[in-house]
Amino acid sequence: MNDTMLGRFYRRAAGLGLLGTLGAVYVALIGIVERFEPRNIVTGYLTLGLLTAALVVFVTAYRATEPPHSWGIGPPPRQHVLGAGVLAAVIGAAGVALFLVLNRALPLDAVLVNANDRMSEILGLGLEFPAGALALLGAGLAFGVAAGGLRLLAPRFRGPLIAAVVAVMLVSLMEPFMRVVLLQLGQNAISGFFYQSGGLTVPGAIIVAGAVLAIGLANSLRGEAVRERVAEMPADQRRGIQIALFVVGIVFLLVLPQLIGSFLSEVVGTVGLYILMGLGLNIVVGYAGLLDLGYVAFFAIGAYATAILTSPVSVLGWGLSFWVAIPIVMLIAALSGLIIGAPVLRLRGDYLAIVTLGIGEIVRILLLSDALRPWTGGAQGILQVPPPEFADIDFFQPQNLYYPILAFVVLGAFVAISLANSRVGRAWNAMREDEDVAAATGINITNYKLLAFSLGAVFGCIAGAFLAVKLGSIFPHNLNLLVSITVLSLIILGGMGSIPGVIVGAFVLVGLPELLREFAEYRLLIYGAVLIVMMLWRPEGLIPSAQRKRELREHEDDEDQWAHQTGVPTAMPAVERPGP
Amino acid sequence: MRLRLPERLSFVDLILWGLRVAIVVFVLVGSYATLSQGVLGFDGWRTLLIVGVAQGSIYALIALGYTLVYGVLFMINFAHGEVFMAGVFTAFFAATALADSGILNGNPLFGLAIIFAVSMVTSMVVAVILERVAYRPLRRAPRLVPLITAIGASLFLQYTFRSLYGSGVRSYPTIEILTGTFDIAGVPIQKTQVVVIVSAILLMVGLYFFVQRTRTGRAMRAVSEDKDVAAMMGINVDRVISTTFAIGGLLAGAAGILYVFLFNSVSFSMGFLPGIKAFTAAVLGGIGNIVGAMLGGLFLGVLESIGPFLFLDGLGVPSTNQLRDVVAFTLLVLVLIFRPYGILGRKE
Amino acid sequence: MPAGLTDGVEQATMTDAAADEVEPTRGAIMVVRSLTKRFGGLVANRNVDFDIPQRSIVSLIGPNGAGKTTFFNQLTGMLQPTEGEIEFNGVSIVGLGPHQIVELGVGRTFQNIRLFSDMTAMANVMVGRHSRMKSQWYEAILHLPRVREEEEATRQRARELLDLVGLARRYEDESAKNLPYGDQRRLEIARALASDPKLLLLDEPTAGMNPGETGRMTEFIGQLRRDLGISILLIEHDMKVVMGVSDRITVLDYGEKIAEGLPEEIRTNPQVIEAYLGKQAHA
Amino acid sequence: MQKQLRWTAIFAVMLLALAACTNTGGTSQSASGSAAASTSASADTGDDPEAVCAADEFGCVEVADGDPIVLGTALVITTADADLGQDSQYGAHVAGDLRNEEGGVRGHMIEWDDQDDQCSAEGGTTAARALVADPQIAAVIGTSCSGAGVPAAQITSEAGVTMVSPSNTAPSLTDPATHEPFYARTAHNDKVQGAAMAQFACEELGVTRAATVHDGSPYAEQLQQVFADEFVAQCGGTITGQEAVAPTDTDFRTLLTTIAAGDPELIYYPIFTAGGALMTQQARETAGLEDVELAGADGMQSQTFLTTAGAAGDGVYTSGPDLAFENELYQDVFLPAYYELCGCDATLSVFHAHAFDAANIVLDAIDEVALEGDDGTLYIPRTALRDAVFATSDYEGVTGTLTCDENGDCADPKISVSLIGNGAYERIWPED
Repeated sequence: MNDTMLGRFYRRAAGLGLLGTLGAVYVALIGIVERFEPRNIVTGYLTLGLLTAALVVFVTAYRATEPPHSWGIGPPPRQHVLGAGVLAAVIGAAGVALFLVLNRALPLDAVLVNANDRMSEILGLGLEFPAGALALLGAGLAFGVAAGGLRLLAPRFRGPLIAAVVAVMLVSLMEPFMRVVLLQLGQNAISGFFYQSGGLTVPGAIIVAGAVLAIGLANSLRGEAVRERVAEMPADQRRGIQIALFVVGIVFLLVLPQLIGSFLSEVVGTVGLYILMGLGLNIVVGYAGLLDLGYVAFFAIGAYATAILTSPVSVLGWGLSFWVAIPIVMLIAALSGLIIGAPVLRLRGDYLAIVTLGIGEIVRILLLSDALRPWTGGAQGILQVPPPEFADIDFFQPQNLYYPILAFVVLGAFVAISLANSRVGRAWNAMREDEDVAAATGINITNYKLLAFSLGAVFGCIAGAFLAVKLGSIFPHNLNLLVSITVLSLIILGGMGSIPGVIVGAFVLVGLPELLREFAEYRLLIYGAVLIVMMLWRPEGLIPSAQRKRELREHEDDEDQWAHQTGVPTAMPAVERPGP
Repeated sequence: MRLRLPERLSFVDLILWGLRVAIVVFVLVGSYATLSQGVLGFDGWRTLLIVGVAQGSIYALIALGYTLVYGVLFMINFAHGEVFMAGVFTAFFAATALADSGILNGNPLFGLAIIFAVSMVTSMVVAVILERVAYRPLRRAPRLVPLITAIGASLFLQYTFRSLYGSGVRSYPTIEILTGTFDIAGVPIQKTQVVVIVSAILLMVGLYFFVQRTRTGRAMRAVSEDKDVAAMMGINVDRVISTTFAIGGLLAGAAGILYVFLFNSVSFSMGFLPGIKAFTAAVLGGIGNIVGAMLGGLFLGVLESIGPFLFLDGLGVPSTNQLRDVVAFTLLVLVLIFRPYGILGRKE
Repeated sequence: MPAGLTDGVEQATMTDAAADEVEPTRGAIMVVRSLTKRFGGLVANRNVDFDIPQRSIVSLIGPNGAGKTTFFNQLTGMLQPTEGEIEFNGVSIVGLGPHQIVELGVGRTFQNIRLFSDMTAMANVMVGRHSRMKSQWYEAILHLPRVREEEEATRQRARELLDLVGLARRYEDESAKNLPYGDQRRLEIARALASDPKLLLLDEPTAGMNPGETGRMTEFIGQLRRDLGISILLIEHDMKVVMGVSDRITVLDYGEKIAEGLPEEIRTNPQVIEAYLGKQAHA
Repeated sequence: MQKQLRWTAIFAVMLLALAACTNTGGTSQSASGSAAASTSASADTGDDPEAVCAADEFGCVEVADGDPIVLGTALVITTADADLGQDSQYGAHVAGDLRNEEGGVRGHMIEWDDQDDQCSAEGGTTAARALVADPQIAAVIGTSCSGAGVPAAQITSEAGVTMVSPSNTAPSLTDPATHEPFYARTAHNDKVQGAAMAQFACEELGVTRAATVHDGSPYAEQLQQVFADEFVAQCGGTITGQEAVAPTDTDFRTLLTTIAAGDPELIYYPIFTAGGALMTQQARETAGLEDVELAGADGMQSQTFLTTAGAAGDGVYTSGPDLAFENELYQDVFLPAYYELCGCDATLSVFHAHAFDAANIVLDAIDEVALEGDDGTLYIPRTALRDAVFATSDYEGVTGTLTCDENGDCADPKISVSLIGNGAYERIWPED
């Protein structure tokens, strides 16, 4: 390892250190440090606010210890790995300390709302000025050594260690969920032992970390052997395990609402609505490749159609039962999908995105407008939407409304999977890759786009119908663009075209903010970040469908980039170049 | 041999034709009904026209950012509305500081110069960072990927500035020299409106000559023709794209200050709707065409201020002003369906 | 030639009408009358008359930029002619979309291979068979037995075609983009054959191939006509291939048809030589 | 993939079967629909807590000895209207703090569980569910926005949790046909405020032609409709136009020009601060509206309106709750505690006093109906608590003398009109 390589390695570490500072200061200035402070991770010792800033510095330091791709000749010697980690972490911490000095000197909080003393106090580890800065440098040193040490650990140990730390954070964040569940099960003692004022107690944290560490070590040491044994197990025995797992899964899903009480059932119900919409948009964006930013239009049409059909005080006043209204709403959905889809489906990419966004806004404004007030109730919305009736079950209770939502989610997943594996699914795949060639192999592009659009509309409208029934009243104000972007974010996070991806995406992006109120304020900031990071780091999503993984894994097979390039771009309609 | 008449007029064509006829009939009948009622006098319509032209020139300025970026990347920078917001929201603090210290009204030209500078530089920096972090790594990715990043960037910037500067709506201090009206040919026009229209035209002419006459301008046009060939001609494509974003940012920053002259309200979410409308203007004029962006902007501004009342009031539609965005978005949908290449573009 | 081809692959099922004997009969499968295509000022094709007799192999040659691919794209519906008429089996196809023309029985390949690169080789061929399948989207949702049978039949037919074009069995589930260049060419032909075309349009099938592969491809084209009884229209630059396999050759230059006839006549035709080799060749 | 399909199919069948026979007993709350208010049964069973609680349809809140009495709040503390909710929250907390200084209620300290109603139906539902799920919550102060109030009232009433709103003004919430039994409010009904401004316009300003503008919010749309109806009914005026804007709009010149064409003498735009300030500025610049009176409602009564509207704000009339409470409880006791709690020097919005009164009414009711168990546990029967709140009459609150009717309207309908002059709201009507 000659000097220039070493020089470059350390320069890169310094750069990452600065990035760490910028990240930590950014997290502080947008108020996350201050807002998350009250939530304890380990009560008395570690709070979420401080943890987020520290995590940014630690991650950049850990990144600094990793040799760049082009390194090639094996890992750098041990002392340099540690050196790079320490350099990055110390620079990061020093930068934060410098910012604290700056914040004391200049009246930053006149401009930046969150640059107040409370934030400085937290970042300064609660100590007065000079001591705080020194403490920060010390913490930086410690982080550097930890980052370097972690890098030098054999992967067998590193994996479980990281898993243990992440587990402690997750179990602590799940406190509101776990506390209610344990309360419901009458296990106050356990809840008292593990949790205290919003975070894990020290013994609780140690137990969780220890357990995960043990499982991790066991897995990495003898995991291979276990997996082989399972593999050579005779088919029917393996099938037995599968059935057992499946039954356990069903029972859990059916018992869940009784387990978690009415508030969490409400949250799970909302997540269910977004899964339904995710499944619908997944067909439009994931399968057919049509970027639709106006998906809220169908959500709104479904909600209003149901409200008008079932509410006794609506313009029709028919007061139909929910189960009679649903098929009518699905018909209206398919029709609106065709009418909205037909004129716009010849557009591609950016143009289709912006047109659908426009249509979404048109629908929202019309529903809100005085012009349509006789039919849609204008700003007053539509009230008294009765819950569905079935064998005198009170479906206004979230625990009971959970079951019909679950039924439609399962039905939706079944339809989506069936279509994906059929002739229709293949046609959509082909269309998404190269529309002109798909036409040349006999696929009627317009019809298949309309099919995807209408199916998406039906899913959206059913979700809208359940929204109307869940709230008991419908107002136009929250049926706006942010709903479309939320649904888009959850299928991007989960993985475009992947059904399990939609479900995971919905729980993370819709469930979490409902549970943790601190996140609620940063929900949209996080969605924006998710869209950017996912596209840069893992475009195929967390749980990619096999098809999508091949498609978006560009940089692996670099050599055929050129082949990919020569293909005729399917991008824009032929347009005139700028300039006369 | 199965002889099947090829279906000429498919289902989609039917709907498109129906749409064309419906729109034309609707506009004619609506306008006739409103004009025949004669509620709004001549000078009423003139005021609406002036307001429309002033608003339209702001859309045009922002639209230039879309057109420039589209020219080199063939991608719509969804976050351009936020670049516009970033500049003018940051310059608010400069303006209040200048007003408190009495410089703004004491020496207005100098004060205004500083405010413009702060807004334009901030927007430029945000635009360049945005391109470097979010768009450059994805230049070779499939079509959908950079588009989704742009939507993410738009949200991220919006809510970052909300957390940084607070969620409240603020307003700039009043600038004495800009209050009151000019009398042009006997017609009293707000000073702010005149300043906005004149500055917009100057900036656009400046940009036009920059792109046509200067070396960087030529490089930008080369990159927009073909990135790979331009690279072989020794043009540093990355730097040219970065410059394009920078220029788009500068123009958006200037447009921000002009916007505040007309509507004195600043908030983290002020950029999104004007951004979408500016995109409509860019497409209306012929995406990628600078003169087109100006024409598109003016047309949209006027249509948005005159349209709702002209088309709907005669038909007895209540609160027509509430439907102004419906008119703007309907125009966007119609343009993209029937004439995606815009007024000045040619169908190839 | 891959084994699969020679030892008696059973006669491909002719989906439509008369299964007449091997020799080309009179009566054209496709007739083109005074076809003109203008892009603004540029005239790519100027009233070209052209016909493809049943079960014949016709080649279309001409220098680069002569308007061959533009002509090709109009036959397959990718472009609409400015003037002129195109009839396929007596039916006018002007104004039809590409998918309708495929349904009538015209299959095609592309000059620079355009496969569905991230779909498997098998999936590519199954998509090729799309226009011949009947199962609707609601039948797929209801999982009717008919759907499963059709899928199985399609998979079986696709496997036959992959064997026909000599694609090794191990490539079946491989992504199209990972196949070697020659095999990608064959896959594209297999995909075109999947819609049981009566007329196959090949756009420079031997481009970028070494002499060995070119020879095999030429032999394969001849054998396609013999075994499957389909007509073939060929755009090709390699004179050896053109001369070797064509029943008739048509020459385009600057968008106009300057010569048409048997391979021998075209080889010695002064106008053709001049078009290809330019004026000084004569001196 | 085929295997995955079979599992989902089997699962769907099992699910439908089970959904059919779900027993309703699973939930702790009684499954009956919106329970009609059953009269409190505590009278005849004397003060034996177990019997009273058993007789009460929704049971009791049991507060062990030494534990605090927990009240919930469901107010808008995020989104653009955060000032409105935060202001009410401080008002309620001040009431709790004052009680705690005197040793709390029956020796139990008062604590709060603050939820966010996000000023939307979804937010109101989530907040109400969260509070109802916690059996320790005795009563709720909320919601801020009427849109959130509609679903929240239904959820709290089904669970027998009394909810008193400081700022819901939509008439439908206390309309006999749609009133939820456990819902009351100390904010005035929009019908009152709209009618008051109409009366002021007719009698004081002698205006006969008016135009109205709303911003699409239930609050503003309701107010302008009541104003228009009263203006025509009460003093035979003519409404020259009813228009609407979007809360995000910034260009009002187009709208003002079309309104000017109908030449009204007064424009009533009861919208929120952001739009209101811009509209006021642009109205002063519009040709034809030079001498038109401008009038708004309590949505515009805030410090930010004065600063953003600037000079254009002078001469604008705004209606709102009669804030000139001279009584010393508001000036010397409430305001200092409020400023100390919020760390600010001006009230954020207008409904803090209403929240203060709402909290006090609830705390007094708890004090009245609570029963002491022999082991020191305090039992608060839910239906008795509700009845005590609804029985409030001539309560000397900060917002006036409050009397609750059987539909939950407890506000003292004192509406005043203020004129903006040299940077402040001066109360000018009614004179008394």
